[in-house]
Amino acid sequence: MGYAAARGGLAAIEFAENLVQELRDGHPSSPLETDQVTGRLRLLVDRVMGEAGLWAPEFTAQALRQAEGDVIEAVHLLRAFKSTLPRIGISDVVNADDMIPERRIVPAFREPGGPQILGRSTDYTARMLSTTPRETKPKVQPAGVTPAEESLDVIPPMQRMSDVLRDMQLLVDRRRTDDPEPFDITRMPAKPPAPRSARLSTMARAETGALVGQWYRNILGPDGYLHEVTLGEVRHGAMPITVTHPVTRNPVKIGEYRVTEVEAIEDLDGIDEDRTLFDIGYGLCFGQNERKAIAMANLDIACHRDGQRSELEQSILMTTDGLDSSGFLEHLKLPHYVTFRSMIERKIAVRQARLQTSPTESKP
Amino acid sequence: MNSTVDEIAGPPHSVPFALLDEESKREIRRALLQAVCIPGFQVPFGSREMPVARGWGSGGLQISLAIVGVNDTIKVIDQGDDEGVNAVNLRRLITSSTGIEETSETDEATIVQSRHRIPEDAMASDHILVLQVPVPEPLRGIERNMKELERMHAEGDYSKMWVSLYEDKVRNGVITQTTGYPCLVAQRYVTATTPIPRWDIPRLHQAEFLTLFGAGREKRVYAIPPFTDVEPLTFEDVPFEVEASNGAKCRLCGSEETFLVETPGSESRWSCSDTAWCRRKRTK
Amino acid sequence: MTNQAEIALYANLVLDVYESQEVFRTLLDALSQPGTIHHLPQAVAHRFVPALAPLAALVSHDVPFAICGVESVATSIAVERATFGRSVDPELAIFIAALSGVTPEAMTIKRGTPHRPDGGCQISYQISGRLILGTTEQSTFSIAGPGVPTVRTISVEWATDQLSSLQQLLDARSDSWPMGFDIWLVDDFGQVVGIPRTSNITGVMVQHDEKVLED
Amino acid sequence: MKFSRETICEILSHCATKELTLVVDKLLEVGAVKDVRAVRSPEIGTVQLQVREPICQERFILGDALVTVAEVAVGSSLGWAMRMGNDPHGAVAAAILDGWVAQSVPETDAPHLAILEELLEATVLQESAERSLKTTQVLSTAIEFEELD
Repeated sequence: MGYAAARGGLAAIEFAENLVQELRDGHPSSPLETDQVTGRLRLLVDRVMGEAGLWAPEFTAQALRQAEGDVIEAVHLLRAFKSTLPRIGISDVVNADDMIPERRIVPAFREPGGPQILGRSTDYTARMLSTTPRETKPKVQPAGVTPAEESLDVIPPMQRMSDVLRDMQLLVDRRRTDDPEPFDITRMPAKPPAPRSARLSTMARAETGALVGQWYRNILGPDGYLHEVTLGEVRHGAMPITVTHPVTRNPVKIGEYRVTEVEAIEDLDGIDEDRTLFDIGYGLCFGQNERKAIAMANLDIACHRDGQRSELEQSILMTTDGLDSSGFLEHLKLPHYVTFRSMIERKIAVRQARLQTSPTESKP
Repeated sequence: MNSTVDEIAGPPHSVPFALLDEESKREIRRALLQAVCIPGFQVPFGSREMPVARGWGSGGLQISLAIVGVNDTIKVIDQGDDEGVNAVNLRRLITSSTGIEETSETDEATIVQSRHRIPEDAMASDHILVLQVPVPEPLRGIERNMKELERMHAEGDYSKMWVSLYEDKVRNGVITQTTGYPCLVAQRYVTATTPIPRWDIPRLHQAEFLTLFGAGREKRVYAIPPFTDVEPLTFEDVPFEVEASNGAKCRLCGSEETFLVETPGSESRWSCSDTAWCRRKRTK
Repeated sequence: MTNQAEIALYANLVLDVYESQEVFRTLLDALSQPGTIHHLPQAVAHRFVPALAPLAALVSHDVPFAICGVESVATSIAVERATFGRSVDPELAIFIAALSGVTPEAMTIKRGTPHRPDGGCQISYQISGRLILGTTEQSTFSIAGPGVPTVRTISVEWATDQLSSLQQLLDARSDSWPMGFDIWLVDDFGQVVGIPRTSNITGVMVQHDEKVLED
Repeated sequence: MKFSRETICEILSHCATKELTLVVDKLLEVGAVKDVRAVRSPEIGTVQLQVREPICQERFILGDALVTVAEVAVGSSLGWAMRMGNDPHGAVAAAILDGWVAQSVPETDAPHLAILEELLEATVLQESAERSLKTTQVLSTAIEFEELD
């Protein structure tokens, strides 16, 4: 096949790639192992998995290493990899209550049903930069506790705040019985008006910063479509993955993934709303990522209350995906010779048109 | 002799032909088949993430990968140039994942993927042109609300567009729309013509080849079948104008009849945007 | 799966990635150039009724399809297994195979909505005969519209008893443009002619056997 | 066998790939598990995760999980397994065990069955020890409020 001799484009690309590889993989420090990334940069891995919409800790570590720690780039690598994979199946539906909690905070009540558990959290740790060169702490058991075999501790049951408010007859009852099929944003683009399941999926894999930004823009920016909420539940824990065994047709648990879950209690104060009741927004995302889950829960209820009046839903659905926004932003780096030439041509055309109509006015 | 787990497990995971898994390809193909039957209508599809970023031709790439077969030959251009860095990158992705032939000659290609240009050479019914689309919605400049945009297309209500063109003409003396000029396709849908220059617009009208448009980030595909009317929106007394060249010639091949791009500051500053065409003209 | 024949049909309907691509391109070419004849890959056309090829190549997980005609239940099960699609009533299907002249009620076929005309059905219509380019002594019709330079003609040989059901489909196809449904005529030799909803069918279908139209 | 097929699957999901394949290779080597062939080569893919949320009782799709699935025939039985992550060896080994226990053969082959049971029991023990440690750690961070009078 006819092909003109390369004029340097390909060579330049390949050298640029090599440069990345050499400076990254050829760095004199010892190579970064996968389990170091998953074990020591847990929250980073969690965040990337969430924004990729794919629970895959080892591949995520690999992606982060390849992307030199660039979160969006790592998300891109994972999602592009996912595009090459078949969908093997659909999990059995898991209820939010099936979570085995590792952390649970209820800001709304001092003593909610069940304990308040700080879990793995730096919320109340002084943000003092540790200036010792390296952390090499051995594993320590919590004081006064021996995890002996006879330790039969189980996490006590926790009544979720939505149920508590429902029992107190203080909650709008929005429970549905028709069980609609959930919207799959990876198979069909969501656009307003979209079912709530599309909004929840969109926010679950939104870019964390974009979601927090969206939230804060509505608190302090020009939009103002949301209220500050009171948090009912902030939970983090493990959810089971159960699928159907194709031979026996019975459910089989094949593993777990971790999630952060938030219930955001909203004080209804609209003129068409029942002021005697609360409503609740819901947030759930992969891994431990509380900022994202809280923003999601608050935006969920804000969008419901807004009921298509503003363009909040369009903002959530169309502008929070990290790969969409950064891809489009970065495309500005591509050549635009053709479009720019056409723009210059029109500038000159407008100038000439002006000269024809009022020759004195438009002298440069 | 019994085998081991390793033997039964077989070779490790490898990337499929043309990158995308079969289900994704079928979904894109279904969208394309609808698109050719509703010329100019933007068909939503579940755009997949590609090894290139959204906004970098991921929509065009998904179309090329969904339609490509082992007997195809691909040409990829960016700004008319086969050697543009983004063209090189997209082309090597397609060839390395399929093993198909590549070419810079339009007549040797069966699929031409392009950003911002239609090759100068004539294409026929055995060519498919795949255009990368950054913004598929021609009405976005005049209406931001997506529900309203959908209504306007559904009802064929393009009055707002006409008003905007009229105001433009009155204010500026000419219609200032530069590239991606809005066109009415098959007398029904107003359609964004990627940003190809106005120069290329008449070449879409009643063209012999099929054009497929892919917008990856906005998750839309659309099509203009061969022999379909593509009429730039303008007024009876305002003829549609392609980019004026005022007698400029390509400094390399001397052409006056191609779309030229400009090198500022230099003496003879114009050259063909279609580099393969220009090279062939010089070597003839 | 109840017998060997059904299992064999299921296995035959599983297309590899190269076959499904070739079938798709045939179908794409057919719809973008209405009134020209395109050929399904021989390896596929010989394995099962060629009119099933669009379903075998395009249906995937959960895509609703329907099959009209003899042995439609067994065939539907085989297509479901081969493609993971979902066999439904014709009025819910986005792909229909109309075998041996049996067609769904034209009124009920999905045409999409004004907002989403792409929800229209695409029908693979089995021609139990042969498609011929141009005008012949046989039943001939002409096609104009997008994809066609001026006008093209296509003739159908032998399958005259099917033509009234086909005529109904053709008439109903574009009654609510741009909503509507599209048709592939697929003969038993693996030849395909595409008739998108944009095409104007102007010719008279049955020139030489008026009785069929009166049936 | 005192465990059901499903329970075995679940227990094996906690078992490291290395230990699992070691045991299966051993059973294959001595000929306790015979006539094994891949029905479906192990394949990496995704499983869609659906969650029912508590406010509206609506289902939504949280994302996907990366899994490896394998199907093997062991004699006349079909064995299946799905493992988290990219784990073709683990999936094949678990599928072989799933197919093997589906046959009646292991019941009459106590010595070899014991090898599998040993693996399962060790895995259960280790898993529950880890779980218990974790619970203890988690509960140590529970906030104890003084009783208010």
